[in-house]
Amino acid sequence: QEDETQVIGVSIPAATHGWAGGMNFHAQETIDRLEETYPQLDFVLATASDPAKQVSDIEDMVAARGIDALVVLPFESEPLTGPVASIAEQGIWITVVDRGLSEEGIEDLYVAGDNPGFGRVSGEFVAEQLPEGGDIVVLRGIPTAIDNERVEGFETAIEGKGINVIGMEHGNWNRDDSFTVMQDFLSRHPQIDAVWASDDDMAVGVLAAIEAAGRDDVQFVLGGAGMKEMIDLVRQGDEMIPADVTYPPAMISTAIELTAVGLVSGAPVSGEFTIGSVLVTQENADQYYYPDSPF
Amino acid sequence: MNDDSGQRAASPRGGGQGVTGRLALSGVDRSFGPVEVLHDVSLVLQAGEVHALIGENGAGKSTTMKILSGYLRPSSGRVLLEGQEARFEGSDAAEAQGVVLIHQEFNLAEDLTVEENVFLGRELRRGPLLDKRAMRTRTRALLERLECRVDPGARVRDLAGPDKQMVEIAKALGREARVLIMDEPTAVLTGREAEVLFAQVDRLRAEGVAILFTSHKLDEVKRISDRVTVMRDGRVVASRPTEEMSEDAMAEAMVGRALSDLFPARSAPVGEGVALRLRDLTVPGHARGLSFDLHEGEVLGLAGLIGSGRTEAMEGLVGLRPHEGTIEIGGHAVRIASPRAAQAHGLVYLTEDRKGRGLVLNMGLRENLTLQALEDFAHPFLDRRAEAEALTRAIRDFDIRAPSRDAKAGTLSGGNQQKLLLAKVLLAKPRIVIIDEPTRGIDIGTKQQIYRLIHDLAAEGVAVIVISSELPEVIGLADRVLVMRQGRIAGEVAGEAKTEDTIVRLAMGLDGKETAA
Amino acid sequence: MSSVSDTAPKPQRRLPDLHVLGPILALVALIVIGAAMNSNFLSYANITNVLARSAFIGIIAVGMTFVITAGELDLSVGSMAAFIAGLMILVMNGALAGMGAGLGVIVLGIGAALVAGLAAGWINGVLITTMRIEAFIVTLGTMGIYRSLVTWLADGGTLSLDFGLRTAMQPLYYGGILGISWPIIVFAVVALLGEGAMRMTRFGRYCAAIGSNDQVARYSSVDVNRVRLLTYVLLGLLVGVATVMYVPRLGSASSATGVLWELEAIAAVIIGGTTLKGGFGRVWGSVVGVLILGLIGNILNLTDWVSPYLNGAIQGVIIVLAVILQREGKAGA
Amino acid sequence: MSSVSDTAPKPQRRLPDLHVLGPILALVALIVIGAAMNSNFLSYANITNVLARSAFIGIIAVGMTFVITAGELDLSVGSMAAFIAGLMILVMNGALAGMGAGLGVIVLGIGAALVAGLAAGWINGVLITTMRIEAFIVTLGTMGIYRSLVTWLADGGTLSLDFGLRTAMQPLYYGGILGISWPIIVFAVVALLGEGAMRMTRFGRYCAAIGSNDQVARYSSVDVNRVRLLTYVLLGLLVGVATVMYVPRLGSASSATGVLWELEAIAAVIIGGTTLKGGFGRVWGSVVGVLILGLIGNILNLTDWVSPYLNGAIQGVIIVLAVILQREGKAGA
Ligand SMILES: Nc1ncnc2c1ncn2[C@@H]1O[C@H](COP(=O)(O)OP(=O)(O)OP(=O)(O)O)[C@@H](O)[C@H]1O
Ligand SMILES: Nc1ncnc2c1ncn2[C@@H]1O[C@H](COP(=O)(O)OP(=O)(O)OP(=O)(O)O)[C@@H](O)[C@H]1O
Ligand SMILES: [Mg+2]
Ligand SMILES: [Mg+2]
Repeated sequence: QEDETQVIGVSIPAATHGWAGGMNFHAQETIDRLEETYPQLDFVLATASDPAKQVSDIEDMVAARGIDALVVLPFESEPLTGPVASIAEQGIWITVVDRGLSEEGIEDLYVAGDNPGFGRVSGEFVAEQLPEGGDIVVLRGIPTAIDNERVEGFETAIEGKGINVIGMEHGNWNRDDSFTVMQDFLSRHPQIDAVWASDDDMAVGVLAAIEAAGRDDVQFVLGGAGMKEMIDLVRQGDEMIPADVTYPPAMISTAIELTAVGLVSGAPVSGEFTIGSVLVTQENADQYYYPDSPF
Repeated sequence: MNDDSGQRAASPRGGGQGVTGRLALSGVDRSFGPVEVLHDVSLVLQAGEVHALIGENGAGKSTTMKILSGYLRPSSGRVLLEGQEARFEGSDAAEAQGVVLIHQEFNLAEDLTVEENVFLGRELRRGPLLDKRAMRTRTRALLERLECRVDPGARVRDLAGPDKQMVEIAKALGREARVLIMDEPTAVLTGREAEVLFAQVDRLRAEGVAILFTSHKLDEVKRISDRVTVMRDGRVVASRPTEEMSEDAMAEAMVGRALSDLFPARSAPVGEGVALRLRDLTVPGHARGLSFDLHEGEVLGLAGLIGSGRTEAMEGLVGLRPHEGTIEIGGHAVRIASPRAAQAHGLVYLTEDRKGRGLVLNMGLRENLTLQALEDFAHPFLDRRAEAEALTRAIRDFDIRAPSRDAKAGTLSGGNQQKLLLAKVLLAKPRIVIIDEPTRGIDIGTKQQIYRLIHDLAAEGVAVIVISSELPEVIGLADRVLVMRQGRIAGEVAGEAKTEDTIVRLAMGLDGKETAA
Repeated sequence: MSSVSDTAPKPQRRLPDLHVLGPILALVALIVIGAAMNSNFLSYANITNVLARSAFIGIIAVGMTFVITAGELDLSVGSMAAFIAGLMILVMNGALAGMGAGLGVIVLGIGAALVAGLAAGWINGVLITTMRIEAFIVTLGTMGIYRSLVTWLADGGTLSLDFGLRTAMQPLYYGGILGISWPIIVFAVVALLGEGAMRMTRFGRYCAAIGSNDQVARYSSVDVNRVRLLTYVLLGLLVGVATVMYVPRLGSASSATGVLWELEAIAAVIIGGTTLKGGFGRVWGSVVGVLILGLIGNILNLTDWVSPYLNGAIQGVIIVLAVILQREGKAGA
Repeated sequence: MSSVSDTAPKPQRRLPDLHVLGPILALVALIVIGAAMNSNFLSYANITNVLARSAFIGIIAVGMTFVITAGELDLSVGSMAAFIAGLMILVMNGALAGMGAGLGVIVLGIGAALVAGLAAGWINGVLITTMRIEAFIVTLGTMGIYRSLVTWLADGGTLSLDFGLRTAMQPLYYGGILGISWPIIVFAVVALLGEGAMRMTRFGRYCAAIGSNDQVARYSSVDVNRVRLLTYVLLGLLVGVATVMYVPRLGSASSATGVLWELEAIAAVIIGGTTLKGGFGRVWGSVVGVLILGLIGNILNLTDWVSPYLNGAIQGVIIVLAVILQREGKAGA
């Protein structure tokens, strides 16, 4: 309300799986840092466990905290489109992160992750590693649009390359669930050439299951998202983890920072920043290794 | 419609086997699983007649009544309503035909109010909404008829046993019965309340209602009924006009043998040592300033009107309720904060509410029997053989008649449940035992057995407190009687002074204020 | 006195007051705290937001009150809401081509939601009453089933209402009369009717009787199974009503819709003073319970003094405190 | 009332057999189906996998059986497990510097987990018994609290056991004797002890008595509050034991750990034939219930005949069917 203090609302999904946890961490850390740098800025951080809660959080930010800008990583695109659009109409700056709203032109700034790209890069790598083709199993995340986009990207990339997906189940981006699913895949299929775990948390579970079963038919496991332990394995040239595909949770930091700088400087940055998914291999792993990050 | 306008003298009318009457059973058998509990029972209830059904515990009285009122169906045989075969789908169907049963055990929804219970299932309405005012007025009127002063808005959970019984009766009266069946309605009532009930029974008889009731108080049976049917082991063994049967004859027909003196003579003198000394025991809200000494081997009676606080005082004493004052056991001051602590000092209490607080109805006989003294059977694993032996002994000593040894406590007849409860409490081998209404619902033959048992306990040096609403029982059993009134001890009587008259006068405070009956 | 019960010495020391006042006190305390923390807390916009968004759980909690009062339980309401929302969206999108984005489609959608709610409640009820399966198991089962079905209908993603339809339907959540939005009005009406039904109709009384002692109810000519079934059907219908308010708000349904609503609704009912074991229920209490839960979330959003990670902990503590406040007044063991 | 339970003339067709056999039949049916669908189903590796991973819920379900038998409930076990796992990892990582990755640290970690479990159970129990707050509310509250705490401890992310420690600890999950892995052994021992305690000790008898009618228990000199408290403490301890098996498996804990374990454990207990309202419980039944739940998931993973989106639905249907099978044998209304 006061002229000098400006409030930025940050609304993100709660830390229900590893990647989201990393994203939560980066959001919190960036806010702490920026609050120190810019005393004239005030931040409101809310984490939501479902889309309806996220809409409520945003309503509260507008009604009671009088935010001037909103940084939102939508839990799901569809349900947030309407509410965010109505806030945008009130003249509040909108930064959308990762998942685009289902209607164009609402946001002022879009820091986007590339989910189909994530799937595509993963698929291409798998195809490349198995030039003769082969049988693979896929672990999927929590059933969501994001997961669908990734899997579609992956399937497109491996089309016609002789790669059979002999099993696909939801591991829910969860280590325990993926451990269970992988154990059962191993019981069911005597020969598995590779695993696309599609997420580093799930890769952890998958690796543990393979190790426990003592199976040596699995040539490699491809996770994703750039968890530091996995990047480290890639760096060291681990045979089971030859590569990783990034989907940096730190994109929230970029978004918050750009928004804050924009507000403070009076020359806001708008537009779209796509943070592409990059294949991390032993050659370039050092670039993506952040030992101090929690994720 | 009827000629004998409310006289309690027996009416010679009706009753032949060939007459159909208002409601009748004809050749009814009933089994529970492999156990057949009724054999070829036939019974006729006449309009304007009060019919008493008597018999030992487990003879099948409650079962018979449940069949008459649609709660159970006969395995074979017929129920006849006005001479027509009636196939009641359930108790509601029977009730729709004007046949109403008051259960032996309370059958009220404890969370609901008195008024809600009285009108449950046939609420008065105005349009779609309940007519609460009308129901409240009608409930109050019904309770007034019974001279019961409970508030129609009170929750049943908060009522004392006798009041609950009155609510049950009010509920039945409110259903405008043509046949009213009452299973031991007076078991929880004192003589005075029973009188009020009998006045209503007279009125209903005069209105032509057919009434069937059971009671183990044979004097009541003699006074109020027109016809007596005696059951033994599931069979009708006699059915005669009441005037043709003396109380002794009834007892003999029930038990199958002649009964000698109900109260045995004391065999051992009261001991010297003080087992329990109370000074100023106060149970807030219920009893104040109780002081007395109880000697080893003594049987102390505790008399008083319903609600005089006897139960609460004793519940306070054993730590079931918060209390103040000093308690000495065997000469040492003790603190009793829970029944467990009391039992550790050899003091146990037997509740008057066997269904709600006495027995776990859905557990077996064995589990119930040993619940209170389970330590004795655990070393550290439960010794099932010892438990089974204890059950065998209890069944013998207390004459418990159960469908089988594996039966659930809830399937026992009311009186047999009471015997099981007694056995359970005494298994804890108390040095001081408080027995609240020891013979509620127990048949006359077994009563004698229980009295003898109490005397045997006393002879072993156990100190016994007996709370009873049956004055002959306190007088016959106790060496000394304390009378409570409004939470205080109003007086003590012993020896020659132990008469019903003195006790009643003390209990009602008749020395001071005048009380209209 | 004529009667033999001289109840004189105990002056009925029951204090129903605190038992009754408990939830209200907790609510007032929360309002005071909220107002002290943020000046906008009592603003019209904030109050309206909280009330409107509490309406979903609130409407469901009213139905849940009857179910719990009758000694039953329903864990499936959250999933059921998600499923009904998905179905409603599919029906409306499907009818759009033929009917155009008009009132017709909206009425059709509302009808579909209510019918689906009725049917879902009826299925729960039948399994529980006629098949005599533990309510916990049946509704845990249907909880899984509805959640799966909505995921399957949405193909793992999100079902979205056609954009035009969404605009046409939005007034159902955001519009209203006299400045009071529809969800608040509907919630209030449902609560009032529910309170009336609980206190002034046979149905409410039978629920309490059955929850207290179903044998007694049966012997008193109450059709126990029918009343139980009715409580589930009513709850299903109210889930349908809640969904009708929910769909215009977010315009979508997915497997994340309505997650944990069942726990929130049950918690609200119990915070409000209804007994989990049945036999006693009060609808107004559940309404207060829902508002308490809604306000806790709101207040946590209004202030910064805890890490958002700890929101759940604060919520937990306050729920327990609210109930302690209420229990304080209860008599002895 | 003594005998008013059956209104029908059917001569007491009580078949306790089916009531007892129900869960076992369901289990056998599942095994047959599994074997028919996939030849690897009965392989040693698969059976071992299912048993070992069922051990967590299984150990918890044994404790839950006592809680439910005593007429209580605990919704907090899943969050509690996550919190204890987090704590255990922190303690072990912390002690690593001083003690080195040896047996000492492992013993310390195990000790910490068991103590934390005891303490957490004790807190639930005290709030419920001495403060007399509804168990549902208390444990819903602590469920939120523990879940929040672990999120906070992990800073929103995942707490990971030091890699060296993890290697040292892994045998606790993957190792064993005579080809039987530790979780299976511990599960079996806990189940046997639990079954013994339920049937052959005072504690078990008291739980059933309290769950049936706590007034009767109180009047029979049973220290009702103490026994109730003990059930919670026992459950907490067993959650600690389950966590000790859990941590070595993946060496990590996060806010996603143990989600919905409470519902699974309660479902297993009820599928096994224990009455939710209390008064009757059987530990072996809960074990069978856990195995049924574990096998459903396993079979769904081993076969392809449904969309994975529908797994939850299949699970729901089978749970309900398993209980129907069991209830079939029960007599009239
Ligand atoms: N549900 C039941 N299952 C098995 N046996 C039962 C059941 N109900 C009653 N019985 C048995 O039937 C017999 C008759 O019981 P009933 O209750 O009719 O006796 P009663 O004459 O009323 O005795 P009391 O004077 O003790 O009340 C008893 O042996 C009792 O154990
Ligand atoms: N569970 C209970 N909760 C609340 N009040 C109770 C409870 N049990 C009994 N009371 C109260 O105790 C009062 C007296 O009980 P009761 O009639 O048993 O007293 P008493 O003097 O022992 O008489 P009697 O032994 O002849 O029944 C009742 O009026 C009732 O209000
Ligand atoms: Mg009887
Ligand atoms: Mg008494």
